[in-house]
Amino acid sequence: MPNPTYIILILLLPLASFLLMGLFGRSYIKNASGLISTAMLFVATCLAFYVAYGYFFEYGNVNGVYQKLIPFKYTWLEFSKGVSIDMGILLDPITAMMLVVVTLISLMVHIYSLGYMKGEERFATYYSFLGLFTFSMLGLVIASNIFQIYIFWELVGVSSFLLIGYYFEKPSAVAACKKAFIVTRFADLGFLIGILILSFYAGTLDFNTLIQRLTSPESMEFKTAVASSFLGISALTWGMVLVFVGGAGKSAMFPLHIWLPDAMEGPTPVSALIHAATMVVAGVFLVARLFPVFALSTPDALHIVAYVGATSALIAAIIACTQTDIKRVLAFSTMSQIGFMMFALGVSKYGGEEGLGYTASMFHLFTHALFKALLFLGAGAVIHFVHSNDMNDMGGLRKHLPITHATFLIACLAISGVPPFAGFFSKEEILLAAFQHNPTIYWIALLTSGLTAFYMFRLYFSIFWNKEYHPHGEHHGEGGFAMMMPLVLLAVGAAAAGFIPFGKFVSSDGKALISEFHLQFSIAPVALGLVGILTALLLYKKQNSKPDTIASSLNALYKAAYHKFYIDELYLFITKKILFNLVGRPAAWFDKNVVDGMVNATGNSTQTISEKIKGFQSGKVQEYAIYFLAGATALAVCGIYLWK
Amino acid sequence: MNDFFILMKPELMIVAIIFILLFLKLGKGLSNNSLLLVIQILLLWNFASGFLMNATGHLFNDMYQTNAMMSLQKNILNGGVLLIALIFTEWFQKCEHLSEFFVLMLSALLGMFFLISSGNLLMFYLSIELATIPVAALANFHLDKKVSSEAAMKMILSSAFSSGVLLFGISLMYGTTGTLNFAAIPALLDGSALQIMAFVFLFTAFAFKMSIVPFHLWTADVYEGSPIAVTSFLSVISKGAIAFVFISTLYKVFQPYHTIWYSMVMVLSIVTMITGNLFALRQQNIKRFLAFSSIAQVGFILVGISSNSIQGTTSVIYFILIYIFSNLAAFGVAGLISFFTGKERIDDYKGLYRTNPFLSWILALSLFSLAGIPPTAGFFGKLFLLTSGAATGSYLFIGIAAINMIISLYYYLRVVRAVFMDTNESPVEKITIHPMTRIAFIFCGAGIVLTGIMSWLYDSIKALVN
Amino acid sequence: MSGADILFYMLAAMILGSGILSVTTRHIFRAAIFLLFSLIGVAGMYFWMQYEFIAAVQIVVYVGGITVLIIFSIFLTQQAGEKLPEQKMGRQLFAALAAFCGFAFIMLQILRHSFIGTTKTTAEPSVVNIGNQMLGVEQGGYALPFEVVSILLLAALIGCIVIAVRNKTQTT
Amino acid sequence: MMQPGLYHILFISAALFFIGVFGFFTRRNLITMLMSVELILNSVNLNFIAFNKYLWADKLDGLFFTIFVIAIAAAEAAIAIAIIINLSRNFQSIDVEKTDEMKF
Amino acid sequence: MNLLILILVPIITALAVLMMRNNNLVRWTAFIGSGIQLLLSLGLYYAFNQARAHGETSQMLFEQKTELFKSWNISLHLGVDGISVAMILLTSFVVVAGVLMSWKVEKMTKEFFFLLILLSMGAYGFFISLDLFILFFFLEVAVIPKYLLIGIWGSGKKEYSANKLALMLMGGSALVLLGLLGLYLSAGKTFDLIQLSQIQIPVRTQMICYPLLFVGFGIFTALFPFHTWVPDGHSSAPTAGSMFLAGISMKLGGYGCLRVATYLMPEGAHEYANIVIVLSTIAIFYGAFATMMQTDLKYINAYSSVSHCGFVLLGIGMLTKVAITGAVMQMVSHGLMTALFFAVIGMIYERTHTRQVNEMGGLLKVMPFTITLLFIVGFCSLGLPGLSGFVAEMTIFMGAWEHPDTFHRVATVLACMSIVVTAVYILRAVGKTAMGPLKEEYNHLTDATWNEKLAAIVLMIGILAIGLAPGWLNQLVSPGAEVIMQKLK
Repeated sequence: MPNPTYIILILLLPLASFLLMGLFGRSYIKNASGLISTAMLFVATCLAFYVAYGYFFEYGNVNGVYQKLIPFKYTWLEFSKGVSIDMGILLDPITAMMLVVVTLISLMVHIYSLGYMKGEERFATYYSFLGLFTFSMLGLVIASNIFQIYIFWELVGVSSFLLIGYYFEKPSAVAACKKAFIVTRFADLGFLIGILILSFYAGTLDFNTLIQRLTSPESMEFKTAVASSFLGISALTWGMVLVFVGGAGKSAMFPLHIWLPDAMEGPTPVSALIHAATMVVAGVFLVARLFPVFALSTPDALHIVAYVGATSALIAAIIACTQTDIKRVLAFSTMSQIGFMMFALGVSKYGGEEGLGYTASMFHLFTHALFKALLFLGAGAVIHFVHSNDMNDMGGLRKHLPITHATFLIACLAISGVPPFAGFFSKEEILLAAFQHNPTIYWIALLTSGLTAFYMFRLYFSIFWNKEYHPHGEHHGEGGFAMMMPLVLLAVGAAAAGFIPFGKFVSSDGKALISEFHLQFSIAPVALGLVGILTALLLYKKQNSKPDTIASSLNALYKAAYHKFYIDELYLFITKKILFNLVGRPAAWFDKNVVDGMVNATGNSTQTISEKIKGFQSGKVQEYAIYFLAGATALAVCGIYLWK
Repeated sequence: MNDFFILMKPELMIVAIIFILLFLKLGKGLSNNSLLLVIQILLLWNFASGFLMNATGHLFNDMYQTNAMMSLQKNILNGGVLLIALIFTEWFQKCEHLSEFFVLMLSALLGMFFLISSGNLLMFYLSIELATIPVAALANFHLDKKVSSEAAMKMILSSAFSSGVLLFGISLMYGTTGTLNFAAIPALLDGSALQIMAFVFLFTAFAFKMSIVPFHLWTADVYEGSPIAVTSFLSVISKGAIAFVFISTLYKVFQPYHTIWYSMVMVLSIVTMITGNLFALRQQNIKRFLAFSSIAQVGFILVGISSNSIQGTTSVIYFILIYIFSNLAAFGVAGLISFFTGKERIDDYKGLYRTNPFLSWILALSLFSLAGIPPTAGFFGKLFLLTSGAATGSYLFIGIAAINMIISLYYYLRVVRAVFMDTNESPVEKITIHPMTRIAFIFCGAGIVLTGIMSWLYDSIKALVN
Repeated sequence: MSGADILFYMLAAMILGSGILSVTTRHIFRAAIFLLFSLIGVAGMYFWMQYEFIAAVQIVVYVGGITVLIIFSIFLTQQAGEKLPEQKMGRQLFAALAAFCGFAFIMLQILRHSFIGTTKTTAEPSVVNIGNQMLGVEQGGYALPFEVVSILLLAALIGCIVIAVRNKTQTT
Repeated sequence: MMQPGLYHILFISAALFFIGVFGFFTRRNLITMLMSVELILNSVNLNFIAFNKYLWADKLDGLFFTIFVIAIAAAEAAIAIAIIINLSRNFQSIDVEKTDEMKF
Repeated sequence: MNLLILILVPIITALAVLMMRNNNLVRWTAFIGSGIQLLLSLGLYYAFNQARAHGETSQMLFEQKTELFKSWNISLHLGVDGISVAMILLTSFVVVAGVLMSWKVEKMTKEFFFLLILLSMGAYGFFISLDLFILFFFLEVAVIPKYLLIGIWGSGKKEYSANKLALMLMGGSALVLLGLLGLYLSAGKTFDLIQLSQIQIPVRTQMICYPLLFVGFGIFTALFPFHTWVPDGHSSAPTAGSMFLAGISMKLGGYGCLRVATYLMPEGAHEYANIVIVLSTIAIFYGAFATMMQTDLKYINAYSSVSHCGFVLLGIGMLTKVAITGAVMQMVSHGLMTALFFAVIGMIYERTHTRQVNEMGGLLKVMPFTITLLFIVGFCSLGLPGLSGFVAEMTIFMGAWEHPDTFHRVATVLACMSIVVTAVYILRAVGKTAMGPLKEEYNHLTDATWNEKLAAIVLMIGILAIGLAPGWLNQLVSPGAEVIMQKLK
């Protein structure tokens, strides 16, 4: 069994970093804060590698099956017998992998930020937020309990909020962070209700027990969960779909993706860490975590996952082709790639060869983390240099930023699926899985991968080739060792990671999956990728008017894509017009005028009555006597005839 | 003969004081200040002696009867009069006819004592007059003030009319039963219409004296116009005494008519509370305001009376005890301010707290007690009244009472608001409080706070009630 | 119809007639005089019922005391010969109606009531009896009310003195 | 006409009572109002004596009551007149309609 | 442990405050008094746990009974179970913080602290009394201090608000009174909670008294549609006043609904549960939407209190052990959170002299400590894990979900949805206040002073203690909820 202390330490080190920087960073260790955080995270990364190594090579594999180990568990909040929120560690292949990915990318970002964020006023705060995020993300991946994952899920959301809003004086950043939080929160609502449904039927919140109960057709829990239905759909399916809604929100799946492009208002390294490599794949991770239930009990829900993933992949790719903000292009590309991972899971089956999609998805998650982080960090270097996000302000930077250029190119090749870079291997597996199980999705995926190659190289050429760059103002250089080192390291990863025999370690049922390499199958996607690259080369290598011509010839489509298919506007309409004006305002009005009005009216009418009856007390003693006699007579009459 | 002295001790004490005062008046050697001191000492002596040697018995062929409960009631009134003598020290010191004032007041008190002890309709009538006529004279003690003479006129004429009706009732009661003796009446009540009418006429006399709506109309005018010492006597002592008698008359003498008077009391209670509250809402003059508030309080007393139980009697006595403290404190503060500055409007009280914190606290405490808010004793008093009333089972009635508590809170808070929250360019200036007054206020304040908390008090009152 | 009956009806007419006149005439002095007649009528009624003592008291106290007091006060407060201000017609009608209804109601109750009464006639309203009982403390004695009334009269006296006899300094 | 008896006297007294009430309601002069009150009290006295004579002749309760009522009436009248005289000094009038300084 | 000391310490403190000569002494006396009370409360918690650990199984611990009004069968019956201990802890935290937040009160300082301590006395007494009469006494004791605190030291339309608050609360207590009288008269003439709980109260009585008591107490805890005193009262009150109002006073109602109405009248509770759920769901949702439209920070928090207190009532209405536990947790959590929120608003207002969110912006730059607190309470309010709000709300949801029928499900889902709306308004408020460009005139604002920091830290300790390790609170509360549930079944 693994030593839980190490895993807990992996978690606690970033947390300590957060607390240290948050409490004292501002005043005491302002300048050293970056280094201290980085050092702490370095230790955590080493531990993560150690744990992963231990799991994969020493104790994880028992009789050829990777076990789901729970080395640590603490009852955090007990609702009733069996139903409790536990803080625990669930160690399985994807956890081990995610530990490595998260710590590694986070470490890279920490190092990179030493250069990138240098001189910021709230430098320590930045590092404390990074620490918080890393902590939450790690907590999320090791969660052994569905509520635990929800807790860290929320924490991840809030650290994302804090980091997007890091430049809090920029109104656009404020709007973006609010949007990100609220949209994901909305999705989390689904997740929460999903959890409630699952926990109600499974009678537990513990992942292992929950999966076991909900996948074995004989169990009571399974039977009731399938038997009870709402709107003709079984409760279990509802639960899984709602859980997936949560995942879709975090992973920016269509139509909950609208927060992701705006989230690029945060510092670029943050985008690399959160909005490319780690947090946004949480949704994929969640689906993977519950994959047995999806695959065995609720295939309908899994279909939804597949189609949502495919749609997102395609739409994001189309939009990415039209954007001019380099970070937004990358953001949409992220969305598109996560769509790949999602539908890969969606088309997968449980166990054995059929589970290829699962492995592929995880593999792509892994490689994507490397090359997408690399892309973002590269873009960061570019932005650092140019002081602009807009492609039109760039061009011809290859001479000024050679290392960035090289690493960026590697990343682009990787994402485009050009062999032998990492993306090629993972994407190939995904396409294969799709091809085997769902041809529709396969064709969409194929198209998307071509588009991917196109927009990535559009980006690449626009930045590094196209026109000549004339630096104005002082020359920054590439940003020093701190910024270059992560680029290089990640580039190495992006280039080489594809050779890892991933299926041996990560598979849907824990047994090793040896995926064969089909040369003939790869021809189509690679060729399509190359076509995409070539098109980009033709259009963007040199500054010319061809792109504009094409854009104007595709007028409506281009415009729609450029405006992200007006989904933002739709949301705005729903929130502003419907929620604010049709619900919020009437509610406030109702409160002020009706509910409050009733209270005031009670008071006022009392006053009015009191004013009306004042004549009763006329000050004239004779009238008093009349009232007296009237009262006496009335009492007498009542006494005699009524009350006797 | 010994019996005579022991049983009639309270009355004899009062008579003795009246005569001492008359002799002192003859001597003409005393200044107002020292005379007042003598009076205060005498009243204190009177009050203290009220605790001693109380016996049960009856005299003069049942015309006079007394027991422990009655002695207690009398002593409560004694205490009230003592407090009045203390609170209005400065006013009394300036009073032109001090000894006459006290002679009249004490004879009224004597009337109340006889009223409490009366065992006979004749005694009842006589003592009710004795308790009223001198007070009418007292109401006129601000001889050159229009309002004062108007108040006295309204009081004497209204009460003459009321006693006319009362007498008509008594005469019919006599005609139908042939006796004036309370002890004999219950057996002779036959429920004939004429007799019920006689009873109703009798009832109106109580209603008039207690200011139950619609027999209350004289109250506010008289309270406003009278000198404030008289107002407080009227509103506290007089009302208390009548309430005591009312409850024992209804419970003992007219028990056979229980169903009739229960309905009457219930209806009148509701009307009284509502009217009192609605009128109090819009008053500006503090005395008039307190007058209407005390009308509303009567409504609550009626709730207790309606219960027809020992708990009801006890609660009424307990409430009156608290009511004496609270109302006297309120009237005391109002009187002090009116005496020194002539200000009687609630608006004039704005910013009072800045200049006179002590008076403000006393006023607030008394108003909270009147409103029935803990930790003041008024809370317990009111609650027990309601609880005993609720025991009859008419929740609607109690519900209306509860609603009225809220309305009354509103206007009591109005005064509190003026005192504590509002500001005023020319607030009431700082008033130097006479030590006697201060003692009385502190005593009232302590009474307001402690009467409720010293819970055995209620139980010991209950032990005395039979 | 016997002489006593005739006397009764004459007395009744005198009481009610002068009573009505007393409350309706607009000359205040005449009103006092009519009141006087009405009171004398009541005294006559007492005589008629053979309650001579009480009739005497009625004459002495009312006729000799209260009416005189009232007449004096009229002189003190009223310019002679001035007519009384007239009450609003509405009020008059209303009061008349109310009084009549009240009267009718009470008479209705009285007439429908059968009084029981006692047959024993032991007490003679003679002066001796009255005197004995008035100051007696035993059965049937009225010493206590007597004392109470005396205190009341004392208080009234003092009150009157204070109110009516006010210092010159105060009157301006 | 019948033999005059209890009911006749009660009739007279009730009528006298309401004559007094009528006077009390309508007379604007305070002294005349007081006179009305006297009428009311007399009606009551008549009642007492009648009851005593015709119903409860075994004791003299009614008679004594009447005596005391007369005494009280005297005291009441005295005080009332004193008050009215004082009031007339303050108001220069004894019109009841004018003495409504305090109302509402 | 003698529970009487919990009432005596505030009384002594209040009297001592009145004795003090200068303002500084007054402050320190109040602070020390409330501090002692805090220690006592912690001691009570410790002693309670010790006793439970030693196998004390009786429902109420540290019981004591002194007869007061013998003829009414009223006695000073004190005792605590886990729920009361939790509420007492809450009260003592809020009181200390409130006293600290009032350090700068210059106007009638002595009276201010006197009233504060008196108010806290009412709350302590309320939570420990087991006799309904005494409970009612303490409930009402707390009304007038609130009135005066708002009326004298408040701001805005303070007199109107103070009046409204006092009258509506008195209205509530009038209903409570009627309900209590009904119970008293139909169930053996006793006010004793324990005795009453052992008697089978006639169903007809329950049908009448349950709504009376529930609505009566509900008014205190902002039951829709009797919540309108909340926004006005809270917004007009001085900082400590708002803290006490929202932090303590509103909890009196929730506690009453649970301990008196629901516990004593199970049939009534079952009968009216659906209405309670409907009303509280409306309160949750409607409060949240009404909050969205507010621009005054205090109104925002006040309306959000309506929404959050709706959760308390929802939890009670759900009638499951977990939901009731959650309701109590929500009371504690909301008390701490909202007190801190008001404290922060007070700090901001004291410096910017405005509470309109539109007039602020970028304050994070000049007052990082304060604004960080604002962020934290905001997050707590929207139910961020690690802070108390999350734990409480999730417990309520879990409890509410135990009913499998559609009605309860819909109510629960609607309640869940409010967390999104909450996020919207909280972020809007926080975003407008703390973020965005800083205004010129706010350039020179200073951050929190020591007393404000200390107050915030005290409350933060509470929030974090629940948020990070809710187990202790759960263990404290859920046996109490279990007892209530046993009666309800």
